Amino acid sequence: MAEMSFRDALRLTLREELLADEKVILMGEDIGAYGGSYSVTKGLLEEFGEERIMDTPISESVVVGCGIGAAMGGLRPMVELMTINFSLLAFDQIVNNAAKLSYMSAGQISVPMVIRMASGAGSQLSSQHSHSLEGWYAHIPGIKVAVPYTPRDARGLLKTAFDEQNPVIFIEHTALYARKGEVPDEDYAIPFGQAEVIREGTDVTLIGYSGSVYQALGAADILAESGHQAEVINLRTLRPLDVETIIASVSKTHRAVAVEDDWKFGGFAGEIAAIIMEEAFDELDGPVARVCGADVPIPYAKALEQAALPSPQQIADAALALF
Amino acid sequence: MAEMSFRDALRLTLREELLADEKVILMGEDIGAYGGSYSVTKGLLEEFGEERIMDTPISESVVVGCGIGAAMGGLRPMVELMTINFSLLAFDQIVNNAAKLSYMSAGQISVPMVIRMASGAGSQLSSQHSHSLEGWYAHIPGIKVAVPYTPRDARGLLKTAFDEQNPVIFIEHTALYARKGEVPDEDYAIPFGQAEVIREGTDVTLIGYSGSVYQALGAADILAESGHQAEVINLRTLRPLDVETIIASVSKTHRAVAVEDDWKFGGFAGEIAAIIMEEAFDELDGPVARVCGADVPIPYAKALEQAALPSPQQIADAALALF
Amino acid sequence: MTQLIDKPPAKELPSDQLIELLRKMMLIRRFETKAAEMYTKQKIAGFLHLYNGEEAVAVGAISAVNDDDHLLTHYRDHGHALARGVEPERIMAELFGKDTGVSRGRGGSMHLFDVEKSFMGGYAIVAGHLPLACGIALANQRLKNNRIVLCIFGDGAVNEGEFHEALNLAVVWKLPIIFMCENNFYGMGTDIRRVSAVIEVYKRAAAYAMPSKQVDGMNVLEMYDETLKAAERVRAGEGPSFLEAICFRFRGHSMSDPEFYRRKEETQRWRELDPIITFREKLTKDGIIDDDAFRSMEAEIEDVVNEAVRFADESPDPPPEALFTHVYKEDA
Amino acid sequence: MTQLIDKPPAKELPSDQLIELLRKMMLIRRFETKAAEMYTKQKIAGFLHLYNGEEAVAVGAISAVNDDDHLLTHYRDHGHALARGVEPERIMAELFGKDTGVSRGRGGSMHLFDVEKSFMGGYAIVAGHLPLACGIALANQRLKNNRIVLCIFGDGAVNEGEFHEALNLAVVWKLPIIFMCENNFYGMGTDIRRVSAVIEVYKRAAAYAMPSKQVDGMNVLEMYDETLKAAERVRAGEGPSFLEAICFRFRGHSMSDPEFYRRKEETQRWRELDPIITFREKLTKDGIIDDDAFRSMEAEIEDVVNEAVRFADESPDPPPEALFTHVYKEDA
Ligand SMILES: Cc1ncc(C[n+]2csc(CCOP(=O)(O)OP(=O)(O)O)c2C)c(N)n1
Ligand SMILES: Cc1ncc(C[n+]2csc(CCOP(=O)(O)OP(=O)(O)O)c2C)c(N)n1
Ligand SMILES: [Mg+2]
Ligand SMILES: [Mg+2]
Repeated sequence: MAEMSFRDALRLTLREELLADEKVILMGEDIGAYGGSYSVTKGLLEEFGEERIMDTPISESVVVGCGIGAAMGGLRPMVELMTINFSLLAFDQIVNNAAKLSYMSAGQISVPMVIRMASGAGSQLSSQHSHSLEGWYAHIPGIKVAVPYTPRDARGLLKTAFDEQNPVIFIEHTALYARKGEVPDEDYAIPFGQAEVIREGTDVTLIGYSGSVYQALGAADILAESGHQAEVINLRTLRPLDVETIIASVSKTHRAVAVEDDWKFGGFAGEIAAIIMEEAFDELDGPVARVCGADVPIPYAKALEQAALPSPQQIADAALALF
Repeated sequence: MAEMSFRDALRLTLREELLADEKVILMGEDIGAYGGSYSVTKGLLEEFGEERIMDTPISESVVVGCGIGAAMGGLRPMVELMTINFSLLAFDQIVNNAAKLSYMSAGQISVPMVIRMASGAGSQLSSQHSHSLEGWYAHIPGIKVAVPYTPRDARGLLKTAFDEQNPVIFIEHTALYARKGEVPDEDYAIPFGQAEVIREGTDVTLIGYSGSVYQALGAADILAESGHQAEVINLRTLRPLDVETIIASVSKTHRAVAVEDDWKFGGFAGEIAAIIMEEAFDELDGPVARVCGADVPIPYAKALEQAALPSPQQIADAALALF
Repeated sequence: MTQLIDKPPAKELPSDQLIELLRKMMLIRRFETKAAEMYTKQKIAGFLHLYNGEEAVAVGAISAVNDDDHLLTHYRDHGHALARGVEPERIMAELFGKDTGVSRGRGGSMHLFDVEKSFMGGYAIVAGHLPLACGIALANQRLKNNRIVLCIFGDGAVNEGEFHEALNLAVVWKLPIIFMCENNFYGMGTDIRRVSAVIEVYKRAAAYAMPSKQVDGMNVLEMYDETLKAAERVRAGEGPSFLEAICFRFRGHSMSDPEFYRRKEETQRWRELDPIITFREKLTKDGIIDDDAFRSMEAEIEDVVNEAVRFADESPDPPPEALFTHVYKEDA
Repeated sequence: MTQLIDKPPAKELPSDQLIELLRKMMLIRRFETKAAEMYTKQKIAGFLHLYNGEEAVAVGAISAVNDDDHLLTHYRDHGHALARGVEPERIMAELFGKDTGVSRGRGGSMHLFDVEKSFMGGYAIVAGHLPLACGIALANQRLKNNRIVLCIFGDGAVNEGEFHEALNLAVVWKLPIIFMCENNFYGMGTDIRRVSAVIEVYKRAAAYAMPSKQVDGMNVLEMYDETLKAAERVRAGEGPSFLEAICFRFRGHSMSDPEFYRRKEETQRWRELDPIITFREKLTKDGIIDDDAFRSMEAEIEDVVNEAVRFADESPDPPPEALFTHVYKEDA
């Protein structure tokens, strides 16, 4: 086991993929000369050259579309979209082409590509730069959505993403890049659709993904103080979703809180709540609670921004209300 | 009361708004010379001229952004986006500008505009032309989302949309345009956030919006045959959502089915289910059921397409499973 | 048309190849007239956009590139698919929504796909396929497979942001693509003069320093020749080229278009330039085809189209379980 | 600068107006140096993009239009706001995230708004404000209020689809807008030469038949003059104009940029063209300002900036309930 940052775990994996298969190319704004806006691709241009590490114009739609086409044409592209905020400009390409070409062509076409993007608020970037829209991607049949939390996840899920024959949206919370964790030395992959029980407990299930797992773990600490053992689930992928692990946990704890940074209304936490109700209604001692971002655009001022995001205390309070 | 089609109710209202306020302008692809791809704006160019009824290039992003700017500059624009499928190309403008300018400017700016778009599947237009993404719009704080079902709704909600000081996404299911219904003769408006109990019942609540209300009503007929009285709710707006009417009904019936054409996973029906659980957990005799579109891109072939969309029978079956 | 290895310019094309160009145009015309009939009979549903009048563009251009060059086009795609040699019966079956259709009934008229023939699809989001064309061209460039991309779209696509982004990227990366705009002067009911700052579409390529040219889209040989020249440049690694084919659709935008937005006289003037009639006249004058040969070709095409309808009609619907396959690759 | 009714060309500007141009550039420079310091002290967070080196563009251009002409710009917006006359203390308070900030702490550096001064905002989605500029211009056109729009963006914005869509629409509808590209040769770490098919940005306006010109963005008087000319055309109803201001940012893209992507010498060469130093030299040579006057102006600016920091520092945070206001208009 080596201890490394989330960012380094991603870079290590990208580098391995580049070495393993010369059809792998990386495209994106400022991934080359600048080293990536979150330094994930730093050094790769120097090692692999401009044919493999391609800086693009600021043209999100054609960059994603070009990635899809490159996949159709036999390459193995990874497109970095800098942040999820800018992915809105490429939404049509993702929804109407990446997700649908296999189906519409009855399997004649497949789109093996990875689209990476940073997500999340918390750095005072104000409303246009603070989205968490994972749930929107999860809604689309034809794509898969990975949302790593640990450096171990980052590496293991990215590996799987590159093995996929389908378009994968790979979302990285900016608060995670610098965080460190153990990463196995040997080659490994984490299959899609397998959530991790990151903390075991018996009294309430806290369900998070990406950055929000951190808040959920914080809430578990708070709950432990008042004698409640929370089980914390790190979903790892939203599509496919590991319903089994969720239901197994809730069947044990009989209480659940779904956590996410994104707006609650019409968000993915509602899906989690609805699925738990559908699959384990009789196991529930109370409604599945949701702790999500406030229903406002994210403001710049620190105190306001923090108040807009789910906190461990809010999660713990929501859990306690179930007892 | 006059009997008129959904389409005519919309046109009548647009015409009134154009007559009442010369700041009202209509913009969109083919709304003028062509008469609107669903004939909603037919005849308006002839009556109001090119300064008021503006045919645009096929440039969704600038058309929506131009509407936002026109609203900022003191006009009262209505933008027609032809269909919700093409609205993906204007998503950034809607999410990052229309929805956020009031907030980011601390109220210095407001964006009084209406964005109309046709939605839904059912006419064999295949995957890229058959979206129902109402739930995505409902997710965004800063905008409001109207989803009329009857001609009466169409007129009353559009009227309110034009009275709003905020951006309103106004979504029209293509299957509704030709349907007729009673529309009051007098001037009226339907406030946002007031659902309609379109059929009263005591045994189960069926919740739909836009085109799916039709399927829900069909299901109520089927259920009546087996002696179950279904109450059917026509939501009318998704944001704001009339939670009160939903909860009042479920508190009476103790059973609920949420219906929508859109994909179930991560969709708006999950929000309805989650809210009912949160607000009326103890009233529920069973889990809130969801009947939605199949988790696939919509195919062209008629039988396949029909199988992908929620049917009255499916809804009735889901309801019966709750007894 | 059996593929010629080094394609000659139009004036050196052997007679059988010239006749083949005529035959393809006639096949497209007849196929679509039949499709329109089938639409009226409700054998075909959804949108049906006819290529009627524009046949010379597809046939000229597509004959000038290699059979394994990638072809992408918009929703008005029957002509392109037929010109590429996709079987009429499999296209008709697709329009009928049958399991034997090229897209097995999932795509319909707007989404024909035949990847084996490098026909990479018809796309229904205006300009949405231009980015894909860039990507396929990038793959070709990297794989050094000598294949280029022919990407076809309408004048309406020219004002979409993706048009701009794609042209810029193609030049910056010197991608092997021919961008071909079918300028038929209308995007649905919108006259290009009312929505485009510069109506000579080929001039817009100047913003990307891309070689570009206007071509007579009613003349199959000119289409062939200019495409051939562009293809040579592109294949030689000189980067993308742009062609604007001036043409006209004789019928409405789709089957439901009453054409209020244009005068009958305008259409009539263009009908006089009908690419099939004029090319037949030329071949007759040049002694390459006579009336008998023409009539027997017509009859043969009639059979092909009738056979396509029969095939489509008798083919099975997709099985119910097809609804859930191919959403992902492993489902196949 | 009190507004002149009919603005004279640069060579006729009275001395006090010339000095005012210098003062504004100096204010921007000093304000931002202080902001950078405050960023290091963590009084300011988020992204902070300095305009250092580009002051002549904002000051020259914005002085040439009327105070009630609408101004929209990108996230690198301090210079534009100051040039428009937004109070330094309210901008600094915004950077500090305070309730007294121009956007009451919601926007931060990238989203300054002062609608009373027709400063319609800084926008953080590259090219996302160009469509808004079209809309405001459309409103001005319809309301016949004699106001035009000045829309400023970077060279990086030029390859976005919205750039293309906006320029086309503006020409088609003859909208009263000046599109002004600040070409500082880099979009973050990306050299324009690596991502743009045509690097003389003004040439791209040819695709829309829009009058366009390259201007020396290091020269405040040239910026003023060319903007003035463009504004006259635009105000006269001749439709949009395009200006490309050649300039350079002396510092990194944002505070966190280590500038690996360019050589120090390149920046050094541009620093020698510093618009403040060269303009001060010119004014000195022309006998319009002497060293004493300059130094007292410097001292006055120092006070203004220090006062802005004090004001910002002592201002209250937004109240917690501010989180939920102004999401919708009726919340106000
Ligand atoms: C992004 C998008 N916007 C709008 C439409 C609706 N639409 C379908 S075809 C069409 C006109 C396209 O015209 P053109 O590109 O000139 O092609 P033509 O139909 O003339 O062959 C429009 C507006 C669409 N399919 N996609
Ligand atoms: C749509 C979008 N894509 C990417 C970004 C990230 N980004 C912020 S600034 C920038 C560079 C813009 O460069 P330019 O327009 O030249 O302005 P400059 O910073 O040089 O003033 C990029 C890529 C963004 N904000 N918006
Ligand atoms: Mg056209
Ligand atoms: Mg720049």
